[in-house]
Amino acid sequence: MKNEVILEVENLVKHFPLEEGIFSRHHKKVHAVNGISFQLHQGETLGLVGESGCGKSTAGRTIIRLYEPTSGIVKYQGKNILSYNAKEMLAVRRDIQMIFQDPYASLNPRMTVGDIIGEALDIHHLARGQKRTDRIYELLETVGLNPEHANRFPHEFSGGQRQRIGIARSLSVNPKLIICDEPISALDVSIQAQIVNMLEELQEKLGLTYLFIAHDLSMVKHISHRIAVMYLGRIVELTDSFTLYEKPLHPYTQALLSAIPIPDPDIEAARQRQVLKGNVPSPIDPPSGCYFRTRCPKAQEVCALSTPELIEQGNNHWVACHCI
Amino acid sequence: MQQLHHLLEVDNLSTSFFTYAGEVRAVSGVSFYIDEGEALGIVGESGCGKSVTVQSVMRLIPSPPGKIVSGQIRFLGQDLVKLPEKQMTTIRGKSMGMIFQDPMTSLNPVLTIGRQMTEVLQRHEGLGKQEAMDRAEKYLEMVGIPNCKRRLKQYPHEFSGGMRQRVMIAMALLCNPKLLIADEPTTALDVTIQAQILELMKDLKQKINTSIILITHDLGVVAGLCSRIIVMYGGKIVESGTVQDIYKSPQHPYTWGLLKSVPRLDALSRTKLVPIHGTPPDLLKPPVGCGFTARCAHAMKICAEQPPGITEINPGHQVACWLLHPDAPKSTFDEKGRVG
Amino acid sequence: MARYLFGRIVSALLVVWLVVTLTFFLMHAIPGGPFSSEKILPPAIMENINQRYHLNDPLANQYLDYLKNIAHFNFGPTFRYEGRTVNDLFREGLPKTIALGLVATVLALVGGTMMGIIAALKQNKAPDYIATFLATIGVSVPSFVLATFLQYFVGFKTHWFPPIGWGEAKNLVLPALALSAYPIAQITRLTRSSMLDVLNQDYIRTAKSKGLPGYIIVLRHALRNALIPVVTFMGPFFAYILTGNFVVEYVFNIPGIGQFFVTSIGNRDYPVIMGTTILFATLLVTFNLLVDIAYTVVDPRIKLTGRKGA
Amino acid sequence: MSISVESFSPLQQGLKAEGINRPSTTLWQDAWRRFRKNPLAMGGLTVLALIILFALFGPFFSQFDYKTNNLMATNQYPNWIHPFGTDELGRDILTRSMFGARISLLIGFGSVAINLTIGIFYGGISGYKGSWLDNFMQRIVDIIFSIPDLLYVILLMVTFGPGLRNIFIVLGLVNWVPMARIVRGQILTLREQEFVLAARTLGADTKRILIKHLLPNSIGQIIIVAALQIPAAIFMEAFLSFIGLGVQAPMVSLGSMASDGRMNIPSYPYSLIFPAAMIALLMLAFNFVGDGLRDAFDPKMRK
Repeated sequence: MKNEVILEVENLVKHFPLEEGIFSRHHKKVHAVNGISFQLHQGETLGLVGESGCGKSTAGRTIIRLYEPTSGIVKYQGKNILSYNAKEMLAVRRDIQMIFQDPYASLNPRMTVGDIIGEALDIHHLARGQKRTDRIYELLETVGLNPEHANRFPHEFSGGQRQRIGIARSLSVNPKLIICDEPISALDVSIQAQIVNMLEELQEKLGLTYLFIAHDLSMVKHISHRIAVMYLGRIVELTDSFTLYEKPLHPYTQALLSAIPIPDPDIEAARQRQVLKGNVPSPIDPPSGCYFRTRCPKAQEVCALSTPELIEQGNNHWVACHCI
Repeated sequence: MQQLHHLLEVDNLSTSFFTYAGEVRAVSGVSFYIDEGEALGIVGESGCGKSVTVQSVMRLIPSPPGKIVSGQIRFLGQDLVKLPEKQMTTIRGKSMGMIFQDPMTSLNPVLTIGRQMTEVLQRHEGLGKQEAMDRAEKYLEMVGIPNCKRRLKQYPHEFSGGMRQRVMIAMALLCNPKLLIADEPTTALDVTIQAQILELMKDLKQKINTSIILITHDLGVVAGLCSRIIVMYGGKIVESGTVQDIYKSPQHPYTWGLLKSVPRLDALSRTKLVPIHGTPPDLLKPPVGCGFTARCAHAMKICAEQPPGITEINPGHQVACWLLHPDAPKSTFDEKGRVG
Repeated sequence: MARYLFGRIVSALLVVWLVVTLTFFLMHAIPGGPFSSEKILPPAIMENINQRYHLNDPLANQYLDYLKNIAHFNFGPTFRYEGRTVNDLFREGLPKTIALGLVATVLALVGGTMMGIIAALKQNKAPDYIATFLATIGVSVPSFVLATFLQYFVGFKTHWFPPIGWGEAKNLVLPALALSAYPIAQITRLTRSSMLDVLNQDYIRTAKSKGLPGYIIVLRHALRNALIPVVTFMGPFFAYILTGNFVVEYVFNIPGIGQFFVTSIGNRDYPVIMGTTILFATLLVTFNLLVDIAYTVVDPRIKLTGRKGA
Repeated sequence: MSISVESFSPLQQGLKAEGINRPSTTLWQDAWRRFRKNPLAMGGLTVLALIILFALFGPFFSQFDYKTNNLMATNQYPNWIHPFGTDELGRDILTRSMFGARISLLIGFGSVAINLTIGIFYGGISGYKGSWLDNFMQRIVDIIFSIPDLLYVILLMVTFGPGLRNIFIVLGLVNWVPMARIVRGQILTLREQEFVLAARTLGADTKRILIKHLLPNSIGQIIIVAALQIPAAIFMEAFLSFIGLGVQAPMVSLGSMASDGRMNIPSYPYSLIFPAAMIALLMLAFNFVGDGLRDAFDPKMRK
């Protein structure tokens, strides 16, 4: 498990300015990602989990430079890719790929499946003519689709099939790291397992590293080796997935775990649920100090005064909380 | 076990949508009941007919293109299928309340919360404006909304998703209905907010004697709240029984699939999920036999030829599957593969 | 709110200023000047005219003078209406134009929304087909053709209403019909599709699930939401009523601003053309501002920040 | 009903649930299929095709021309030689309608071709580049948009003078604004779509994203707007003819015919009725086709 570090994120910040009229002076901004740091090891799956609006998708998109970060460093294989120009970035894009959430929006409806998968082959001049066709067929087979369907259009496929086309597209450049941005949350329960199993098999076969972004903690726990829990743009707890379930330290993690229903009537009947009050504060005006303090059952005075750092509490268990 | 008079009894209900492509048999031959004070869960994937079933009960099927083709819906001694629309309006909102999936779009954006709540009371109980406001305030307080007096004057966009769903619940309960139907009430919400709403519903179930039908795709959501579960697939009921029946000794391969394809938070080791292959059937051309045949790992020849009859395993536990035929090979739910 | 209003007023003034500038320079870019289309005048007279209308001053001076005058609502003398200023024409024509416009507005708003609502509620039934048919005719016939037909077939042939002139209430009937036909058609189409859209919304289903009778659902829950897009259409609608006046007043010989304008185009009476353009642009910009404010009344989600609420 | 034991043997099934049984269709074919099912739209298309044929080839079959006066045969009612009758100068109204339709259609298609070019360019840059440039470009569009186009058209026509060429230029100069708005709106929504993000993560450059992803997906909307702008341009020309700023005699458009015929109506209504009917028919046809296209391309209809 202690493989080399493939990706290192240091203090990544992404704020979006709010569009304002020409006559207003003060510029508000959405604090989407507020200084997150983590490392990703070769061959592992790191789960990035949190509720909607916690900045997990923004984090993923900023890492791959779909958004330009406000500040911070993203080191891929030891080099800061945020300082790369377009040409240098092009090379990185062959190593880092992404799978998207919405199987309906993530495929260009005007392109055939073959062209969608083959687009990267054209961009990076990887294959032409017959070799290109062969490669597309091979990729389609890899994700369990019939190569005969290469000439069809995305709208002819079901949600799960489209998601597999998206996976084939990301595999076309032989990436080392794939950022999975909620790849299963738009799918029906019975289809989710198909995709998750496929991702697991591909990881084994191709030695892929995943950054797995999702809101469904039980699925994240299933697929990830380590999990980072995000709240309002910050990582509040980061540890391996079993420790996270067995010994959660941050009050938010505890509440999140307790909120997830378990399909077993006996367990559900016996459970004492810890229900959080209220809602996530607006990322436009986040509270001072610890962002979670407005809903935290253990909040103290200090929580409003200073922001807790992510500190290691023994054996790779990192927590950002004043109350530990 | 069966009382003579259930609160609601649905008998052989079929609802279809007549589109330009043909008849979509969204629900075909569904029968179930719910007793007073009981909570019933209906579980299934999108397109399985669970929402259409309860919308048929409320007679809210958009028509055209939808139509209740056959069956009976007996509620408080009346067959709702035959009831004229005018009489139906005296039942909706008074004896039956409903909450919907998306709290963001289910409230009228241009009317205040107070207005939307009081109109129910003015309509069904003939209350005056002030009385109605007082009652609305009481119910908002009951569902855990602070500052109710001020909140009544606000518009839906001033509420968060969770708060709107609470408003919907309060609104559905205003006239103390006999039956509350909740159609995926937590699907659009975050987990921590989902927990708030589920706790609220549990709490309300104990406080008031309303029967609840809870519809969801998540077997976890119904486990803690409902006493009986119905599993639907392809417009039909494939299995029904008590929570113990469904979770501890499920009999239908689809129920097995639902339980095994979802990882459990309390799983101790990383085990492979067992996916259900393929996709749900096209209800425009429903399969001749069992709708699950094409995706079933245990499918037999007969499954593709004839629809299975209903087998009652023990009182109340009913399954529609050929595997329970005496001549069929024995297959059972493998508990080991799931929880290590 | 105050800041938003201030911003809107500033940008409205900016638009008016731009229209004034554009109008001025376009009119002065015409080769040969305002009197060129006429028969050649003796140079002395030409000079006299130029002197009188300050056409010999440097362009910049003329522009500044014009701006100054506009700021004082002084649109200058006319070329072809002997001894009358543009202001005189406005004073005479504006009341008639406004009266006709108001009647047409009421007709279009009431008629259009009613027809739209009925068509939506009776979708794919006879009333829907009739309303849709009328609406389609309304957008297919040029207004001057429609006005002429009304004038000839209804006015001259049946004598139900006077085909020409101004003065009595019944003089208004045919012009108002001709003027409102197109907006009625547009509003009918808009209301119909918006109403159909609203009737499919989740909150209408909620209202049904509360056991409300059909008419309350339509009147209280659907109507207000359905009219929001109609309010958005008010800007183009008002623009149409203003410019539609050109045709209708001319055909029915109503001495309103529209008729003066069309006549002036034929006569190349530039001060009238410029003045009318500026007047109409100003009216329109003001009206659009009012519509934006009215919007907040209809839709509580919009708090005049220019953005929709979350 | 007896069931044999044989029936309970396992069913041999491959992964046939993964198959697609429907024939392959592109989105264009899909849209065309929907369009074809719409009787009004197909009717409109047929009428449109007939009018275009009528305008293009009709004059070859006519023994009259559109500008030669024949004072021996003025104001004739429709008859075998002159099916639409003749006007006050004895010119055959049918032949004049053919030429008029030619010019009207030319104005419709020509001015839309101009504003399409400007609109796509302007809207595309504004939408894709974003930030301050977009802000600036949108201000300009907003200002132009806040004043009715008719006023601009009149002002510009007064400045440039009447005539076919100027009508082209002026309509093109004014009508690109709505087109630019539509294109920009499309680009803005599409730019954030996941398939564009995916292309960017694959390393696609701006040119590729615009040509392969953004424009092909906006083309439906662009066609719809264009289909509705053509009749608007024809309408506008008719109005210009009415106020004396349209095409100049002896050239003839449907609008100028109607406008001339208007003067004549008490004595001889046919010189108005026929060109007016032609305009109305064109409008109806274009509007039905436009509405049909909207329904055919509307993503909401697609399941």
